[in-house]
Amino acid sequence: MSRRSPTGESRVPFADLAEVRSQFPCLQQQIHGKQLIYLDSAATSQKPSQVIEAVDSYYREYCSNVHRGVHTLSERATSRYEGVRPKVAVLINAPDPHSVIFTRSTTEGINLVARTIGRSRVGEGDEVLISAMEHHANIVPWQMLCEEQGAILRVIPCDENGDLILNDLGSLITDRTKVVSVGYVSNAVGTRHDVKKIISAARTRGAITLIDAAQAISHIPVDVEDLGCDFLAFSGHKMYGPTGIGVLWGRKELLDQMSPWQGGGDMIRTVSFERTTYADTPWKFEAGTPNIAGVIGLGAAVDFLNDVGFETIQEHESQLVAEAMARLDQVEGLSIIGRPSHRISVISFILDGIHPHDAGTIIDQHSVAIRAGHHCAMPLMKHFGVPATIRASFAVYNTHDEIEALTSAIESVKAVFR
Amino acid sequence: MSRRSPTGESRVPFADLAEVRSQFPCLQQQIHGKQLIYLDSAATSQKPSQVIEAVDSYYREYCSNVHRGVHTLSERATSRYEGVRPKVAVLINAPDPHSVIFTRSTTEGINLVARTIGRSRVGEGDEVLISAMEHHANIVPWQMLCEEQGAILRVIPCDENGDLILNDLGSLITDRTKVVSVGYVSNAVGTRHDVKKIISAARTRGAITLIDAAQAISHIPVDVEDLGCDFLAFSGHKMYGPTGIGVLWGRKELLDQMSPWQGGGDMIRTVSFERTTYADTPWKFEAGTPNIAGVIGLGAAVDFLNDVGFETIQEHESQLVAEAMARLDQVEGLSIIGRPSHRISVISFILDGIHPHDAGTIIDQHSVAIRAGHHCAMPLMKHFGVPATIRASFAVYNTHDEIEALTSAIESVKAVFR
Amino acid sequence: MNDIRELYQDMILDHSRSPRNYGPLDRENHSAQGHNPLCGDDVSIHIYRNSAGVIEEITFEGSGCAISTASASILTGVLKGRLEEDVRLIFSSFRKMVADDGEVPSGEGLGKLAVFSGVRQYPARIKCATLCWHTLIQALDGKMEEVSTE
Amino acid sequence: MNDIRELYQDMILDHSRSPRNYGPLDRENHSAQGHNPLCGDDVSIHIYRNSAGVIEEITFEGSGCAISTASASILTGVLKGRLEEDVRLIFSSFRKMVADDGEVPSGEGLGKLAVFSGVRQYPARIKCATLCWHTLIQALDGKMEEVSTE
Ligand SMILES: Cc1ncc(COP(=O)(O)O)c(C=O)c1O
Ligand SMILES: Cc1ncc(COP(=O)(O)O)c(C=O)c1O
Repeated sequence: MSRRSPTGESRVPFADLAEVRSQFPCLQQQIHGKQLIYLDSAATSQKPSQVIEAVDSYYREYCSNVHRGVHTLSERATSRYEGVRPKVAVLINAPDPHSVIFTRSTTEGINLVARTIGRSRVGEGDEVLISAMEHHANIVPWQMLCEEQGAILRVIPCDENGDLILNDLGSLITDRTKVVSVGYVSNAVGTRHDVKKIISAARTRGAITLIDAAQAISHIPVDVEDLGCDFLAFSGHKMYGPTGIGVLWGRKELLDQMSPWQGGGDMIRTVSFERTTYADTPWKFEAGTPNIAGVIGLGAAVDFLNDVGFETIQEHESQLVAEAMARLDQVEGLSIIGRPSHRISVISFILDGIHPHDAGTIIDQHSVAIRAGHHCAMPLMKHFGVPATIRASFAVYNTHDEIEALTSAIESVKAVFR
Repeated sequence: MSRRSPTGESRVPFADLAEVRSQFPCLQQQIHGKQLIYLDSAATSQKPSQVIEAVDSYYREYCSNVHRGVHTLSERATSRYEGVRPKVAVLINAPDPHSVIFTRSTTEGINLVARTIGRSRVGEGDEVLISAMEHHANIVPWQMLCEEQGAILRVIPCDENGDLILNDLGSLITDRTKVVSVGYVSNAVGTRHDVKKIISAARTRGAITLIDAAQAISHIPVDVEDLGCDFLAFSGHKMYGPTGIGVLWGRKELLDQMSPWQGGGDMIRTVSFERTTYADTPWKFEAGTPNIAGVIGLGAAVDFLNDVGFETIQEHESQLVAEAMARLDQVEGLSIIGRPSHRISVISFILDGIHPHDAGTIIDQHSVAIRAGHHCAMPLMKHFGVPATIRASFAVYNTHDEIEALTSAIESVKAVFR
Repeated sequence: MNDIRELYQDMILDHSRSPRNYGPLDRENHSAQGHNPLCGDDVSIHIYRNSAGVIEEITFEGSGCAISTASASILTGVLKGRLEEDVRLIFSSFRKMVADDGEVPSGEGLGKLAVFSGVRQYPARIKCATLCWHTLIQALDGKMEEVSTE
Repeated sequence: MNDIRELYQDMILDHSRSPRNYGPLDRENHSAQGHNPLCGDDVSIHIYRNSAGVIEEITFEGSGCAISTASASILTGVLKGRLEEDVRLIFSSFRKMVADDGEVPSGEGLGKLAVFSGVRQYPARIKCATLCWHTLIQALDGKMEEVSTE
């Protein structure tokens, strides 16, 4: 296991997987009389005690509003809140903690970019490029923008394996392309995309680039300097953190130039009815009382990731995925949807003649939590010619035994429909 | 004490104030070696155990994403999440739970209205009316809208007591007035405004009306049917609930007509690259994974309000305010800022020759948490000719002894500056 | 653990595999489309209602899970030849039977439809069983909007 | 409880009541404005720096709390006649003294400015003491933007 955080501090090592698991209270329960097997971490991950306790202790010990108080509780809350920015900056290797903006979620981060710099850069006839494999969060905001501005939404196609087809980027990214926004890892079929290649093609044409890292951030080291992107968005709840909190990172120079989005308290410098001036980055993008408990919990989630270490996470998860693929491939009547060249943590499949929704209900009866649906990726479902899939997704707390439980639950599904 | 919730259920009575206080863990602490005295509830209220535990138990017991899952945890989370809408609807006497939209905060709710129906209704030369006593959250979004649309921001003036001057509404609200957005209770000086009068004047001219109820919701019964407004916004964190969660209520017919604001998962019906259709109200306004823990905690906060009862709250708080006013009025060199005809929970004052910021630091040394600043109401500070004030604000857990502590802390401030 | 066969009874499996009354209806004078955005289920209901208010013919089309397909298939069989007002009463009993709040009704008077009584144990699946019903009511009411079961 | 008089020392109270070097400067060749949005403090620094890099004259204007007013008043007194490079060194020592991280420096070499050593106990007030310094540096650097201490 990795014993070093990105800051180089050495950490108390985890004894083993059992100890990691023991830190997740929600995993210690029975569903329908059997031990819960949680294979839905791509929807939201479970939270370790240190995250739950960080939230709890804000409310119990120093509950106060931030930024505007001279009293002790407010100072404590403010310093813990602001202390999370540098932690997040280190996590994604961002040079400036002030380039870290707290949002509600990945979704809000993408909307923020679309509605600020997106609106100012994308004009009539211009183009926004996404991919065929995006989550709705990275489709709808751009569709809305394009409709409003009279711009054109273009799409990087994908092949039958669920890999993006990148050899034609030159014709997809032109001088009319103002924004290129793509996911790092597909939540529907697990593909890890070659986003560096896309980013560099976009940069040569001067397009701004956004990476939706919602499905990457808890699985692989994410490095904005190395990627070379302009923006990166992710959600706390998918990285062992609280709900209602996300991060938008942006290049400081761009953020400084951008107009604010929402107006209100904390994002202003001075207000008069005649003229209002705005605060500096990042505060000008954080209007109103933020999700203080959420930010503090997010800081604890970053600590958790560092404590376990990405080496451990990657090694463990890739073993799980490899074994799950091997086992599922042996199940008769089961077809894996998508066979990408690099897969992260997610496996989608269907069962012959059985609707995923029915399978989901029966699998749940075996205390295995999977997801059945379109995974907010309807265009991709259409591409694969399925209305929905069954999706199993893995996190650092999953075990090899749980894969067994999944396959035997799948056998019971088949038994019902035999 | 009131023993009835708005639903008519009878509740277990609280023995007394001491019992109410005992439910707030954060109040049970010492600051600088003395019992904390928290008089900053207008910034954010403390949270009772039932709220903290509701958040906690979501993370520990049924942590899962909502809406999209067939598995047991997801069903539990979804039903608790959706179960908060009817609770909120009852709290504000809204006829339809589906008219309750979950936002991050009051600020986000106002921005949502400005950016959706605001943008579609307010055109060049049209007018938006606010008041001279608004929080920045109810100024800046409208300024931004007016600037974008070439519209004019008009302002209901206030007098030297901090009461709005409402006898000239006829000339302020004309056929050009498309939106009237005012606060219910001033966070800076405590005025409870006659919003019904403003709303009815606005309605006769066909303007849409928004009430910023951030400072009203935890102090007085708020009744949207009786008020007759079109929208009402408030924040969970000021009503004993979690941070990062707020409510925007809107008339269902209006919400149904409005376009969505943010795009993403959960707010769509179908997505294709050619055409996307949106979900029904309220989901079309809740893009992405929401603050699930926050919503669940908000539900517990509504229960807390009902358990204590608004009768008790109003009686206790108005006694506190009356006593505090009497005591503060006796302090030499202290001037109360604003003497409104109806005051709710907030008292602002200044000390002769002493900057509020200095006073705040010294008062904090006496373990009394008050706020010193412009309270996000810079135009109002200008109106009163002060850069800032000292603000004490009260909640149901405050005691009469705490008023004593405040006045003696003020005396020490004066001693330092003698 | 509930017995999953109470949900997936043989009749349901049978109708889901071989849906009855499936296809367009030439004579239709009422129709509507329904959609469940959570699972992607789609259903169209086609009706010929005569001037006496009797549903002379009824068919459906669409794709969905076993519960939703069987529900549409069995519904069309049960309602053919019934008066519109009876249809509304039957829906109201059906809804009570599958909804998970309130008392458990016996399912009496629902005939074949009682086979869906297991659904109430599975709150996430109630919408699968009721989508076709909501669509049907929409068709009878003649509103042209799409139904959605959020 | 800290002793509040360590923060509000007599010299600070005195300068806050009777600020020195207050007002505009006719000869100014460098100036800047600073603002602290959290408490509304405003300060302008006016400087006449000669060609040898000596700060021959320095005044301030503005309004703020006792700490920020005294800080500007004492700063102007201490820096008058100093070389620009010394000023930057002094600021760096001053900042170390008032910031609440790292070791507690002695305040040596800071002369009168050592009176602000109590500020480090009050994190929310550090910006009050440093606003005029940031503004000063801005003035010397000749950037025309407004300084803000968020
Ligand atoms: C009257 C009023 N409106 C709006 C707000 C903004 O609330 P929030 O910061 O929770 O969005 C506040 C909070 O300070 C307030 O007092
Ligand atoms: C790839 C991807 N992008 C965006 C999102 C949206 O995240 P959130 O719902 O937290 O905004 C998700 C979550 O489902 C996702 O998997």
